[in-house]
Amino acid sequence: MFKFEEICELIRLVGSTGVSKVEIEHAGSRLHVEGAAHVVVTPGAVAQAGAGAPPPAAPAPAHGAPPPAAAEDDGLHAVVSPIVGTFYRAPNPDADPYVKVGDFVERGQVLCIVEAMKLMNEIECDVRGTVMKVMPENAQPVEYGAPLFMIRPA
Amino acid sequence: MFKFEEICELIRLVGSTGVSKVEIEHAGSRLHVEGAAHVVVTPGAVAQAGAGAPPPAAPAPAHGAPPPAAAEDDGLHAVVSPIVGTFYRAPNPDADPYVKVGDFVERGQVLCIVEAMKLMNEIECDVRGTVMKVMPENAQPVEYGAPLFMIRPA
Amino acid sequence: MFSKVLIANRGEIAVRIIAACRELGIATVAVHSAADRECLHARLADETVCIGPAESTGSYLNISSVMSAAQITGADAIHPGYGFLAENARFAEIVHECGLTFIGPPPEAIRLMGNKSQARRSVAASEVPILPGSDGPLGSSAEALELAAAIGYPVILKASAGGGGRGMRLAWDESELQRAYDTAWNEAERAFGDPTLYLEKYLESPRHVEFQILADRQGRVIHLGERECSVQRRHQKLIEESPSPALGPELRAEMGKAAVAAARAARYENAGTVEFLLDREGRFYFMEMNTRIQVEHPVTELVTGVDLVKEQLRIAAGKPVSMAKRTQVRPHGHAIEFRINAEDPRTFAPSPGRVSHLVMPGGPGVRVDSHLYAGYTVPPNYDSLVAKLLVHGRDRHEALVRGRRALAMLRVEGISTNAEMHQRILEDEDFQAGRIDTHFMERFLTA
Amino acid sequence: MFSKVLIANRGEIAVRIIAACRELGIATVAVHSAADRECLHARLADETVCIGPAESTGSYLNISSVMSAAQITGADAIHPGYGFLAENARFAEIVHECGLTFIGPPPEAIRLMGNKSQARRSVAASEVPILPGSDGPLGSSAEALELAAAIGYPVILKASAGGGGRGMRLAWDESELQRAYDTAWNEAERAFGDPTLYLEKYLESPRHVEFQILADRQGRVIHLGERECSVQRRHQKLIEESPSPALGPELRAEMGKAAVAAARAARYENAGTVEFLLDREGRFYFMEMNTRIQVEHPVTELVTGVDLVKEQLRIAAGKPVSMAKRTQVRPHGHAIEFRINAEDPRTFAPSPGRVSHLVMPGGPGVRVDSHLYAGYTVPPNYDSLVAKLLVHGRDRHEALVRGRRALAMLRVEGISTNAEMHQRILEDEDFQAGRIDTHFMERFLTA
Repeated sequence: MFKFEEICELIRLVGSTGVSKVEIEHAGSRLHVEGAAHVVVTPGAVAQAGAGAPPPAAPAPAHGAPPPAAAEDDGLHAVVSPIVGTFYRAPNPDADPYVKVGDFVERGQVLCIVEAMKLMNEIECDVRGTVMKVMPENAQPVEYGAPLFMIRPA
Repeated sequence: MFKFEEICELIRLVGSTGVSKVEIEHAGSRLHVEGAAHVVVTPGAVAQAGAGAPPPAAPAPAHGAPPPAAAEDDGLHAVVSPIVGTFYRAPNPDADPYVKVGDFVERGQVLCIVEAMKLMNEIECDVRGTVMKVMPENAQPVEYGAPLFMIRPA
Repeated sequence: MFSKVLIANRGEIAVRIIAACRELGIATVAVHSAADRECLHARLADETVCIGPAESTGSYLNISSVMSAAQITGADAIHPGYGFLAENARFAEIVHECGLTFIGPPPEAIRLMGNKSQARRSVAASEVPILPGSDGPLGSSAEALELAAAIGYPVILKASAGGGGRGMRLAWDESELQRAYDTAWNEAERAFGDPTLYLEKYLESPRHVEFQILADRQGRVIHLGERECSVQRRHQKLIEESPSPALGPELRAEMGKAAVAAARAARYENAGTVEFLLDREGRFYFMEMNTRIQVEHPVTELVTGVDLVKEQLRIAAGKPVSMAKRTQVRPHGHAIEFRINAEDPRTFAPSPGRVSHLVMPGGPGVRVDSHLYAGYTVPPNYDSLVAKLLVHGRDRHEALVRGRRALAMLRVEGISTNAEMHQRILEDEDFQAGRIDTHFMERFLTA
Repeated sequence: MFSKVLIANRGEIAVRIIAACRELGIATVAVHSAADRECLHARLADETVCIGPAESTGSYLNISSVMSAAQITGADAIHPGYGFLAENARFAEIVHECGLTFIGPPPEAIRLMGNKSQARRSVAASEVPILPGSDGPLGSSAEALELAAAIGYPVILKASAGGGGRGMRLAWDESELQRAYDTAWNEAERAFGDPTLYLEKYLESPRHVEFQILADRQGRVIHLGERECSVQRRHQKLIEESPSPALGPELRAEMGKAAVAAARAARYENAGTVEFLLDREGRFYFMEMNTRIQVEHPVTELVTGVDLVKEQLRIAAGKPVSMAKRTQVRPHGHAIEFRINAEDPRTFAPSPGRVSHLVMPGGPGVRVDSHLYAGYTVPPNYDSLVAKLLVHGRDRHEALVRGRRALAMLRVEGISTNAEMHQRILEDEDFQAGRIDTHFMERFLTA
């Protein structure tokens, strides 16, 4: 069907012209674009194009928290903050961090602390794999749903 | 199906014309574009035209006046009112109409009168052909741009 | 004055509070649920914090999340708006314990007025008229039957911890009361975790008339006149206006005095509302006191020119109310509020969804408080109130015709609203004549 | 009262007039050009007629089309709004000749006040102060030089038929005046078809202060206070407010009396505006009278509570003004209007296009008069004014902070506007202190 760039161009057009919806089906492929708030591209159309990748996630708001469901990147799994609070990598200022990039972590292993209302909430890993990235800085405030660690599942 | 540029052009057209939806199916392919407003589209015209045809006319508002430029239908030519006023088919109530459906008319021939401010404005034909349809009723008010006669050009 | 206020609410009232803060030069923090990223309050505030999932129990009702958000943003005060945590005395206490200011009354006043039977007793001691009924919570159904026999039927049972019609039962005779007692007890237990009931004489066709109060730390308590709120459906107000078509200057002065006395009885501070029932003979009875800013506060703002939310902020910061006395409040004209709900006009079921087209009315004497914008998706998780359309005219007649034209100019597409029902109410003869009571909507909807 | 009014205008003022008609129960006919099918006035009116192509000469300025539209719809009166045909005396005459009512002053008053040198002479006869200058049109450049020598430089040449700065030339000495005379004469000839000029003493830093007038057929003439309009760029007003920071009660009374005298001199009827120049010593001089509703009329509506467009309709229908005398107009608070133009904030070039996102501010003390909605395409053919954002506060300070927060809450995407420039003006120390004159914007833009 189309090349990825062409689909992007179509989407841009939908957005800028105020068109509310575009659907294209061709030889088993189908492209569907809705204007204004929702831009939805069904993967089929793009995947066939070969070079295509899905459109990137919505940009991160002020505190770095995309919606939990969207917190995935290249097959990585995001461990997100279940509460609002302050992120700490270690149990106390003098201690070593719970985990570092490259560490292999087990499901249920403590990864960090999010402090809220003077309570130290230990955040456990919900997947088994390798820590690829630590998202917030130490002592940085985090929102509900903010990604804390990116893990490559084993 | 269509070339990419042709689809872009269609989308741009939908956005700028305020058409609400365009659906195109062609040899197993299908294109569907929805705009912002609520305007009905005849799919036939586009499918027939094959590629990149302009979207068909918007439906008539209260006083029956689509934009002058869009006043075409199945190759017919619309003679539109150049002024606001009252439409009369004959020079006076006892006279015969200037033209009837089926008449062959010449460029410059008077087709009707549009009365505005007590002035009887004779409306001349701007094409040579056969009168296929008389749009307003006799003595009906017409807007600027309202279609008066549909002519099949010779 | 505060340097940064966190707003523990959403939608139109959060936008309203942001406006007040901005006018006082105070920075704002909006908290929002995961469903409210695109809600206008989150778009307009200086800072935002996502505090939990769409369900309000995990977000807007989650005290710990709200307080953490205040902590990480360094807010020095919290405005609760209405609903959610606004009348939660424990929340107000926690805010104070954390060293922040709660923009509202002291926790004790919230607690006292939250317990309806206690509130009744307390204001009665200050000679505020109350309906004949129980002098505190009822001990048993036998006590209820005895009391009802003494004051005469019909009577109404209400939950001490109540609100919104739950735990409330009407009885026209002994057998109804006998049955109603257990039902109401169980309902109150389930709804509020407190089954205690009290009993009052039931007024058959009262008006709901409430007075706006401002009280400061310096001990000044003034009222800003009344709001007529009789147009309700299932205890949900739909249209409010000021002045009430039923009040003359004398009755207004008398009721206003009682409202001030009720606020003093609660050692009240900040903005509050004293609700009365008013019967056809001009007798009025204390119903309850709402210890928060009301949805319908703009009605009073339009006729008095006083910005009530700015007054709330000033009072909470220890400043006196900006009008030294009642005589400095000079109401002018007539104001009406129409609550625009996202709901099916026939079934009253909520109508969430994406607003595809929007035209808000403007021009003279029109005020809109809303979080709507074209492209916004109304989530299904919260209240259906999406806009408050207010009109102000030189007199009631001008307000009515202005209401009609403003509603006609309002265009909302993509969701259903009750705007057309408001238009029909405006055409109702009784409404036009000001002949309204709390049963007006029942009659209107069955007519 | 009229049964159907045709509105010979577009955009926000047409929407404003529809609102007034609806409140009086009058049906409305919107006329529109082919480019304005989706303009809000065409969407909100009861009936619409397309009267011509996008170019206003063929549509909104086409008297024959407008009259035909009135004829085919059966309208019994025409409201011209401002601009277009509003100050065309011939149009007013034609409306009357066709048996319809022109909602505005008599053609004679329009004609008299349209000729600036005649207007000057006529009000001077009623002892309204005018600037020293020519007693009628100048005969020659020699006469101009002689007069200038007598009254002293600087002087200004103006076209009798003028307006909007065309045919206007400033001269600081004899040689400048000599050159300016021919240039101005030619410019006036080209712009108005009438080359006659008059000459006035030039005030170096005056304020522009205008008074709103209402005059009825019963001979009553009242004023509704002033509007300070000194914030202008190239004779285009940008911000207007009432009351003027420069006026006390005595000066206001004196100027109001002069404004009423000027209106009486013109045998005026309906709403009108008398413009004055005010110097630093508190001396004021008649500049001109605008024989129509002004763009900035809502400023007066906010402080007086009077609906000026409804008054226009009432007066045109032969009814008296609804306030018996000036003392019944009780202004309260302070109002400011910000004109939101669709223009490039740096170059001031028009910025037409599609509005992709729109949030209009609401809440207390905010009024919006606009024809914008999300999805609307601002056509390139007309005026760049797309919204009037007005604020009302208890005093000037509250109006200023409210203006700041309302502008901050305004969101317009898809087109550029001057909203941010208004924010910067609000931060200007001189503006905040009310130290403004007609050169304020020049200083502001070069600072």
